[in-house]
Amino acid sequence: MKNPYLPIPMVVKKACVETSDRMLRTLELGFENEEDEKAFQFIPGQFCELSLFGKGEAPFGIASSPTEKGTLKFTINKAGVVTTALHQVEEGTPIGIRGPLGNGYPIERFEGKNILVIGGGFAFTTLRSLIVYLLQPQNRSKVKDITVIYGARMPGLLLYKQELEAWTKTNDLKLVVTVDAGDKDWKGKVGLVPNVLEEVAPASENTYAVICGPPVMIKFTFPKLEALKFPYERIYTSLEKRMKCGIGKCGRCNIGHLYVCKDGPVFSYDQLAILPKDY
Amino acid sequence: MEPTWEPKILAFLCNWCSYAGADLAGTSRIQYSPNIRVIRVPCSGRINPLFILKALQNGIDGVLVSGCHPGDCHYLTGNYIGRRKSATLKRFLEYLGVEEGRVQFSWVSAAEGGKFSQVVDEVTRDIKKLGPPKHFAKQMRVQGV
Amino acid sequence: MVQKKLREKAKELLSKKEVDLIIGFGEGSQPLRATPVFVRTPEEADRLVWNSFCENNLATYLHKFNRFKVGIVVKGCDARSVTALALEKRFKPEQIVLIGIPCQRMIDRKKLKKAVKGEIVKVREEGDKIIVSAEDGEVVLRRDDFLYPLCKACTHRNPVQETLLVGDRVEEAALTGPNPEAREFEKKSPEERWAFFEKETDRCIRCYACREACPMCYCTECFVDSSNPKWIEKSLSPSDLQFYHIVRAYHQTGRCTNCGACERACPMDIRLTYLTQKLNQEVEELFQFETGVDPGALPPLSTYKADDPQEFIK
Amino acid sequence: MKFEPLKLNKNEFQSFLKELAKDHDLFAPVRLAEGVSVYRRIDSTDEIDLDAFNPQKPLKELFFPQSEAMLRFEKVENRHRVTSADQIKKPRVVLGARACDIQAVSILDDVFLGKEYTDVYFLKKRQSTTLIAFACNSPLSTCFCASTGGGPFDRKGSDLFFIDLGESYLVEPLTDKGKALTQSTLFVKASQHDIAFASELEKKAVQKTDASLPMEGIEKKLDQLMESRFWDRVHEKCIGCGVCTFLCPTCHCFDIVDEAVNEQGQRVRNWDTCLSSLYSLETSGHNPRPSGRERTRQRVMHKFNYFPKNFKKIACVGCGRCIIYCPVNFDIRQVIQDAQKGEVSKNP
Repeated sequence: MKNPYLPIPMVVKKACVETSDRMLRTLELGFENEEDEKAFQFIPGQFCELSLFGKGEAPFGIASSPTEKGTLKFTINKAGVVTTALHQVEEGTPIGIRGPLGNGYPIERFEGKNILVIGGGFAFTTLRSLIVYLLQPQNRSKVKDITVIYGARMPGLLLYKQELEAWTKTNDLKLVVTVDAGDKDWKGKVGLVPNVLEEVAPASENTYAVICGPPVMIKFTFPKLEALKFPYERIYTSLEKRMKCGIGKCGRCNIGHLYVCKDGPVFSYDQLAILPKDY
Repeated sequence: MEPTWEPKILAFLCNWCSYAGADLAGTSRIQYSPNIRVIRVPCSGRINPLFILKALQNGIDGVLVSGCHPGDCHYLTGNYIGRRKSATLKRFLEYLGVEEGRVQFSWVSAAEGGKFSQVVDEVTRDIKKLGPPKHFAKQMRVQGV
Repeated sequence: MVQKKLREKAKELLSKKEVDLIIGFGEGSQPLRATPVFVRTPEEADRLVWNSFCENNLATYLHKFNRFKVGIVVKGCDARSVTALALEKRFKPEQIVLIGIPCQRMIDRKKLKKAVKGEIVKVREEGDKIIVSAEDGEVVLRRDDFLYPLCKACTHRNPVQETLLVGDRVEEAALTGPNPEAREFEKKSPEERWAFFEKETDRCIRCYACREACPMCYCTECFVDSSNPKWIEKSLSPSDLQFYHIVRAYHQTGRCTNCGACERACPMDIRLTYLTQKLNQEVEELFQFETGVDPGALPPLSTYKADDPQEFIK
Repeated sequence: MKFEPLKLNKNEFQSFLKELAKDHDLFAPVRLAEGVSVYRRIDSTDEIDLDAFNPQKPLKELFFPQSEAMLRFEKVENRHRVTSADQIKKPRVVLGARACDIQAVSILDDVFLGKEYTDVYFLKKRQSTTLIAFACNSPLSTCFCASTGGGPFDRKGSDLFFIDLGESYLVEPLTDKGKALTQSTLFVKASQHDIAFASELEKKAVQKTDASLPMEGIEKKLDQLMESRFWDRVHEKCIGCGVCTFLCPTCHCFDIVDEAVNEQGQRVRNWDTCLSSLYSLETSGHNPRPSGRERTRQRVMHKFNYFPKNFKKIACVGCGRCIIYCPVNFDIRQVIQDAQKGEVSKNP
């Protein structure tokens, strides 16, 4: 019998600081055992519990795409005991992971549809996974237009800068990057995500919207999506709550009768509309 | 207890007097027992009882808290406040059954290198007499039923 | 009758809008129990009851309602807790209207349960008698035999500060000496004392009812809940249980009013008040201080005297 | 009935236990102090305290201990050696549990033995355990198992069912596992008289148990109350301790923590309680359940709304522990009644 609490052994292959405030760090983890790697099948939007033995576990969305073989990427915001410790690990450090956990984005529904991705701040991690996944030639042909709106408070806080750069040069997607406040080197857009969305005004017809970001961004972006006539069932978001077990047993992350860890973290707005506002 | 057992004693020394006293003892080449490990704190009034308990739980054999003499506190009243905490905590621990002498207190000024070494030797002698603590120190173990 | 006067007083306060709500005791859902109630209208005032099972220290609710003008039903010990909290600036004294009741001493429901066969289905008080109905019919018991030990030793049954007094003052004559359990405990050897402490704390389930029931336990983050620094682990290891109970009790130094709420709240019947009794005894001996008696006196651990005892310091 | 009822004389009871103890670890209520007992592994049979009504800590503790080591780890040559601590050495027999506690364990089965993920720690203990239930001859006034789909003589989930007849026990084997424990010659065939007497006791006990709590439709009713002002009053007297949830035989929330020195130590799970603010507090400082209002609502909703939505049954067995041990006499029965009416009663 498989023990769902037993982590898979991984090792830190690469670590890099993402943002100018040094609060976000991306770890690239490699599998220790080949059979674990084979068994680890995931879809964008799923998450893992990262284990630093002696410090504890914490959940993180998988930032790499299933199409990127060999390693898993996690971008970690320094906040509590475990994340602070994860900011200090070096290349070669052993780490445990449990997962993939949760449901992930409904990629099978995206077939033949336009995709609108809206991200804010460091919640961009699983959205990156989704975008990279969709851009893979085989997958790209399955969906129509891809529009990405990504915002951060300052240019220095944008994640995955090199990739953003590359994405601006491809015709495979339309990327709009915006910051709340620019600096002297910033040549891009300045403005809040909800306003930028209004400006870009993607067609809602035949389109799925995936939105992920801080609560305040979601709060103001959602009405704009409504105004653009996106039906609830075609808006998806990924939620966060305090989690421990990640497999729907320990309580705690429930919203009504659903567990964010097991039944989420990805929910459609028509699902959320009938659930209690317990998040 | 092994015959060669040497106690580990944790000393919280206030920055302005006792730590300087310890320094003086060192620079004056006054010998004292090597069983203490020093943690420098800003003031003996800074001592949170949690520090003492955590030390004992982690397997320290004895604790010494030392500060400025009454009236000499760098912060004017810190050691007076600390004195009240020490008095109540010491009595309370002994009431619970912790041996007298396991947790000790002293006033050592910056000029009292000699007194510092004397205090440390006394405390070490007391703790040696008591032996390792029989209670409270934590063994790492959790078992289900 | 106290209960009738209490309701009248409550109605008056509420109808004159002198308070937003009154925290008092209502009828419990079982025999031997009273339960906290929160009365907001004069009509609701008839829910208030007064009997020998009004054992909770309602001052613990003042933290929840610190933005309101609150009337609170207090016994002598509870009233002292309110004073102590005001001294720690948890609220402004003018926010609180004390409805003081000279206490007839509370009955130890757990002891009473153990004294009769079967479940107690009904209980009534008549003077110095308690009449309980259980499996073998009615049993008449002496009230004094079933008082909480701390109630027997109480010397502040009348609220010491000014309150709206309901009922007549009682004579402050304790039935036993002060801190009876602490004095008993002190007689044991250190080994016996630790063994007792260990045995009691060993069955702790870390529900923290003792902490939550105590009006003085209001830290925003209790040391047991802190993850950085992590003072203690969260499992049931004996050492961590002892750690919790030492610090919980010690943090009451000079702040405990011997109300006994911690021990009464414990579902595992862990003896707790012998710890706080000792601390009360210490501050009395060392600093001549009694919690909540003098509204002007600073808590003993936040002040000092130049000539405080120090013979224990090398 | 699959098996014939048997009889065990009370003065043979000790011998029966000694026989069991040969190949089993025995668990039973053990007294810790006057009036306080818990289920514990017993080394000698005279530790058992069958007089204790329901031990304070419920039966769940034997399958889902309050503190349980899950993994042990140590660092060896820059790699972690991790071992799962789920091994059970010997088959177990639990005796002395009441119907309510046993029903509660089957509720936990739904959680821990779910389709997607199986909790191996719970499963292994569950598989290696035979449950000997004791009929509840004298339910208390706080008991309402008859309102929650059980009863004092409910046999669901037990392997062997003991009914105290005074001088002897009527023993009903209910499963093969239970039957296997009654092979010894200590057991004799029960007489018609014994069986009749037992059913007399059953009738009396059932009559005594409160079946009047209006559970019908509670799930739907609470759906309507989710955002109601109702909760503003319900939670008021709750002081936010964990008594009701820890002592609840069906509550199963837990926390996972590492206890270690220098990367050597163990991963432990501890019971947790939804009534604590820490339970849902996020590292950012955001707390989706910021006050007692939301936390009390979570407790009630989980038992009577969320759980029924997920598993088609309420997560309450009517044992009454939360009522008996609550420091402030918070009474879940009152909440149910009030919820059905949609308002908090003026006279609790």
